[in-house]
Amino acid sequence: MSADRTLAPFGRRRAVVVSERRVGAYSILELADRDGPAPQPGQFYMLAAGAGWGAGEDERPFLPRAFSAMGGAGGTLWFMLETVGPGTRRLATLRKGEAVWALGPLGRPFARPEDGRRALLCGGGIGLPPLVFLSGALRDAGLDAVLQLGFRDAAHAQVAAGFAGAQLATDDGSVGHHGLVTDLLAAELDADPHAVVYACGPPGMLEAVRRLCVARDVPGRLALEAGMACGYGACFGCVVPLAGGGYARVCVDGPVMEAAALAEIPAA
Amino acid sequence: MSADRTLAPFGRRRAVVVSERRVGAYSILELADRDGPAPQPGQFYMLAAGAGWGAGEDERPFLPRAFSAMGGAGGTLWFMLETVGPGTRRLATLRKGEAVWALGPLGRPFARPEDGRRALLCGGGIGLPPLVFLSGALRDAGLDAVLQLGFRDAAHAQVAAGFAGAQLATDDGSVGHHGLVTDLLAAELDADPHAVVYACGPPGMLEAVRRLCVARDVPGRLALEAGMACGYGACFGCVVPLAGGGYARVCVDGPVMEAAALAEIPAA
Amino acid sequence: MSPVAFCGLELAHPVLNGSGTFDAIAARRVFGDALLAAFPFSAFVSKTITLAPRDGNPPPRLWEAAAGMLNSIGLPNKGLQRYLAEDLPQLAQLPVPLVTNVMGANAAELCALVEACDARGEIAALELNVSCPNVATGLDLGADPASLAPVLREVRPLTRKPLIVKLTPNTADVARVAQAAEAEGADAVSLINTLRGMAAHPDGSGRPWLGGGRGGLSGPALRPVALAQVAAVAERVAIPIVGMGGIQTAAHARQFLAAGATLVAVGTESFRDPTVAGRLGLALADLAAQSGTAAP
Amino acid sequence: MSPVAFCGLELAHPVLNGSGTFDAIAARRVFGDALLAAFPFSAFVSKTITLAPRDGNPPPRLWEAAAGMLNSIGLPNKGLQRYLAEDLPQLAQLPVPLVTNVMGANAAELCALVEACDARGEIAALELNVSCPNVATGLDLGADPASLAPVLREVRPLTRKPLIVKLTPNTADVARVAQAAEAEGADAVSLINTLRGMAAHPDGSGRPWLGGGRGGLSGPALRPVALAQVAAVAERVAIPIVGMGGIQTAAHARQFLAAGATLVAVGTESFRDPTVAGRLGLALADLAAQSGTAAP
Ligand SMILES: Cc1cc2nc3c(=O)[nH]c(=O)nc-3n(C[C@H](O)[C@H](O)[C@H](O)COP(=O)(O)OP(=O)(O)OC[C@H]3O[C@@H](n4cnc5c(N)ncnc54)[C@H](O)[C@@H]3O)c2cc1C
Ligand SMILES: Cc1cc2nc3c(=O)[nH]c(=O)nc-3n(C[C@H](O)[C@H](O)[C@H](O)COP(=O)(O)OP(=O)(O)OC[C@H]3O[C@@H](n4cnc5c(N)ncnc54)[C@H](O)[C@@H]3O)c2cc1C
Ligand SMILES: Cc1cc2nc3c(=O)[nH]c(=O)nc-3n(C[C@H](O)[C@H](O)[C@H](O)COP(=O)(O)O)c2cc1C
Ligand SMILES: Cc1cc2nc3c(=O)[nH]c(=O)nc-3n(C[C@H](O)[C@H](O)[C@H](O)COP(=O)(O)O)c2cc1C
Ligand code: FES
Ligand code: FES
Repeated sequence: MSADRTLAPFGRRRAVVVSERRVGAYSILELADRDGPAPQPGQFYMLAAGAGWGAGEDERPFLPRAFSAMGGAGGTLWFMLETVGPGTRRLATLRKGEAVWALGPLGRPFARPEDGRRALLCGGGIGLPPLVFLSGALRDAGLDAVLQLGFRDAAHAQVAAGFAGAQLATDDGSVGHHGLVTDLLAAELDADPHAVVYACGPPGMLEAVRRLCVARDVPGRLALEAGMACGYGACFGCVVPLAGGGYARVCVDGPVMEAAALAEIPAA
Repeated sequence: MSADRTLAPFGRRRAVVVSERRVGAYSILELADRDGPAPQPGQFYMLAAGAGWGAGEDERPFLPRAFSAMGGAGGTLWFMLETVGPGTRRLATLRKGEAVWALGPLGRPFARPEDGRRALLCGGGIGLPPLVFLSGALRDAGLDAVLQLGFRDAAHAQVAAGFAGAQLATDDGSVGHHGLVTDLLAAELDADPHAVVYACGPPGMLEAVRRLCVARDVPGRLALEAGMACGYGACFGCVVPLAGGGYARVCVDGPVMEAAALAEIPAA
Repeated sequence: MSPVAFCGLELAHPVLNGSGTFDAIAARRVFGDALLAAFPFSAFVSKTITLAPRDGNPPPRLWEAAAGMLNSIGLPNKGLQRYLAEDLPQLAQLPVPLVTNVMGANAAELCALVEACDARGEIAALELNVSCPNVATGLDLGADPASLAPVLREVRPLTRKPLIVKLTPNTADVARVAQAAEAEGADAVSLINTLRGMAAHPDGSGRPWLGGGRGGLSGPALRPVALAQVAAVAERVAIPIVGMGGIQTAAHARQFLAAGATLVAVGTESFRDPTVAGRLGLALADLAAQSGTAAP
Repeated sequence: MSPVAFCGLELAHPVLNGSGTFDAIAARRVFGDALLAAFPFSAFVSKTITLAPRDGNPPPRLWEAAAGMLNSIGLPNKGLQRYLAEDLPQLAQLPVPLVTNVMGANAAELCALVEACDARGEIAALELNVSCPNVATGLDLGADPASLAPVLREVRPLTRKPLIVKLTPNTADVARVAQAAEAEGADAVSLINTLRGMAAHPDGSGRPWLGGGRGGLSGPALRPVALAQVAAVAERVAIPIVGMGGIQTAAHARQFLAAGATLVAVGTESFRDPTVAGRLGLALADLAAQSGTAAP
């Protein structure tokens, strides 16, 4: 893994669905992307179904949708989707052999841990994919990582069964710690502050992580989300406010941003 | 069969695809429409796929599409489709068990032959469905009918194999008479002018039939087509010019119109 | 059902039809009296009526667009006299109040139309179409407050029935026009009418597809434009607003009500689903009663 | 490839980007030099530049609409000085001519922008944005010939580079505004910019979704409106037209060319497919050469 982004080929490609399966509340989508380079943890793709894109509620989806790579190697890409609207609904009904338009890999990946710091990976719900990808890459690089995952309930937590050794938290206490995944993070930082935090999840959770990192002066790398039209810096639509004023585009300046660089993360 | 229209239930219904099969250049679509009344020959339905309507070329189809009943009894409806654009393309890819929105039966059906006149049924290409329906209804009523069908070529004519006794013509001479189906009609009228003509087909063919009928003073009933938005008289979009000036709405004043009432039929 | 008050009328729910998008007389031929039993709209708005009869535009009159359609119907109608003589008795059989929509090429024509309609008890309210994009006169009148105001000044005194002015969206600042309508005594405004649009013939010749040349865009494609115009007008006038443009669902209708409309109208979506407005009405009736969006 | 002549520039094909819909500098970070090897546009139009730097509007800035989208970006940019100092050297590396789009709140600002750009050889042509719906000044200026003309009269003499005026579609008669631009010496006009629109928050509260309140509608939803406006302008001016609004395919582009445009621009469709404009350019290059749509 490196801190530089892997460049995207110029142009969207027709990838093919290898498999699509449901795990609890989520779908796992496996795509054959033979001509594309392997992504790095933190990078994402803009995806759209090859057919039937545009006939959902309110005559949508029209634009492609952003999804973090959950893994990628040897011409295969993995994604994890939560169905929340017409775009994810369409993608979650794709069948083996059907086509998907893919543009990517996009965005700046996670930078490596520095100064021998311990990597704390803290994910909430659908924020899991880039962290799972990262934890594998760190392991491959011979580095240690703590993986902490928070979910709404057991149905959502089911997907975590695949990731041995992860610390779990659920809002309803049905699995693991009863409470927020950021409680787990605070506990790890209490135990040993010589760490670097990697986080992805809903805005409220990321804001909590950002505050923790800033308050304790620990480096934090947050993989952000924002509504996107293009994913490659063209539309200026996907901005987050910066600590120093002004905005950054999540798609080209992120999605991974340093906690210290960010102002309060706006609620969705 | 009667000259009065069968009323449509107020509201579109979810019909279910019983079967969909290709015959040469056309598709035959069979729908279960349990709650709908049986249509009469000449009546039509507005159809739209229950899902995936709106994601074809140019982000269409948006409006439902008009299709003549090719038959209807006991809660089952038959249609024959030619794929010419996004609406027919979507309908032709429906699978058994999928839903179709159906509004109908709509429009004024064919009136019975009067004065003991012989019924000459003359259809071009996709104009076939209402005539096939009519020929069966006449037979059931103990009346004789001559069925003449014209097609572009053998691939299109293939569908006529199901209708025993039909006279055929093809543009390329590959099946039946080499030339226009209206040649066959003129020959029948030469042989015995005490007839009533029922016709459906492309505008040029209908215009030729209209002229034949008017010139020979033979009653002619033409099932017209026109671009439609609603099918029930709401939009005033589907008009044809009348002999006496002004326009009639094809969906409520037709689709079956008397040849003598019409001005020149405009090319598509 | 909870009645909604609108310009002195008591309506069962807040959903009308857009003028020219539902022909109750034709629909009764097609659906029979089932139409009356489940009439979808809380008031029926007639197609635009003109002084003289009009054949309308030559076909083709329709073009399907992305998430919408263009029409170039050209206001076909029987003319005032035959409308009053033939259609009114039939429309009086509808279970809801009747709004008659009229258009005149100038003030004199509009005055004649309004006077004649004022005399008829079957008509509950009048809507002035100063916004139709298919006919040059309608466009010019409603695009500019300075040309609309003097016309309304002549027309307004001729009737005590509620007078709704249907605004054109093809203007730089629709709220200014709405303010002029309010100042000249309009009881309500309705918007939006169709956006001026054009479709090229698919044969690639470059000539227009529609027989009338240009047409009017309607349907979901223009819903964001409609919502913005309704919100802009609501910020500047106190009279009630009939909001329309691309409404398909109760959620859409609620957005228009929240933006300041008292009533909404469904046009194009009725072509796809003729009973949709009735379902929206049912869904919205309680909401309207609770939230007090109803105007005096 | 067959060059297309436009205001003295020789372009490889007739397809540009719409201002603000492609950031060549960001795209090079994402795609690397592959971008330069297959640059999709025959000239590159910058995002709108203003005199002072602008942060742009608070998020959310995007809303997906039926067959289109609303944006409320708010013209974020570095301001003139940093654009000239930092961006121009990078944009000069593009394999195509550069059009710089500028907006000023008044004539004085526009004059300063145009004078500064005139001095820079990297800039091949200027586009004046008098049409942005997100900023009050841009709207007022371009909606009315009477306010546009005096501004152009001041600005025009300040540069000999081709001057394109980007018109606002939010006006009653865009052709009148185009005529005013022609009369005041514009070398070309471009249209359409986005239509004013609004989206309600999905939480049902009635507040607007977009951080900036109102937004601008773009994409296929408005293509019929764009085509009608291009055709209306082409009937009334002799200067070349850059037509845009919802173009997705070569067939769409041809419709704009047939309606009277010399060039076309792709905006929103590039978000869905970043290389689409290059494919359209390839498909249209021969057509443009043959049909002589190229203007002198
Ligand atoms: C870098 C990045 C990585 C991501 N990774 C993942 C991932 O790995 N897995 C995953 O499941 N998701 C991921 N997402 C989120 C995903 O892109 C969105 O959930 C997706 O866009 C939803 O599309 P939809 O059509 O299903 O839902 P939408 O209808 O688009 O609704 C999603 C949200 O958008 C808002 N919204 C609703 N309607 C509109 C509208 N008309 N216009 C604009 N916004 C609207 C609402 O807040 C709604 O909750 C990622 C996003 C980013 C930016
Ligand atoms: C009463 C009646 C009965 C009919 N019965 C049958 C039948 O039994 N079987 C059958 O196959 N067909 C029948 N039709 C014709 C059928 O309705 C049309 O072929 C259908 O609407 C095509 O839809 P589409 O989306 O596939 O093609 P479209 O894309 O709609 O193209 C069809 C034609 O419409 C025009 N067109 C193209 N683009 C547009 C546009 N954007 N807007 C408007 N027009 C456009 C062109 O002339 C084109 O050739 C009938 C029509 C009527 C009115
Ligand atoms: C086919 C058609 C015909 C119309 N005719 C009229 C009319 O006669 N008078 C009028 O004021 N508006 C007319 N309109 C405009 C509608 O009443 C309505 O303002 C517009 O279509 C926007 O609403 P919608 O998107 O729900 O259709 C017509 C619209 C359509 C689509
Ligand atoms: C996200 C976005 C940003 C835009 N920014 C600008 C801008 O800065 N200056 C400008 O003149 N037009 C701007 N436009 C308008 C486009 O250049 C174009 O006129 C419009 O989007 C219509 O074309 P389309 O439908 O192909 O997108 C913007 C459009 C979009 C969608
Ligand atoms: S999504 Fe378009 S700039 Fe980021
Ligand atoms: S299709 Fe609407 S009136 Fe005939």
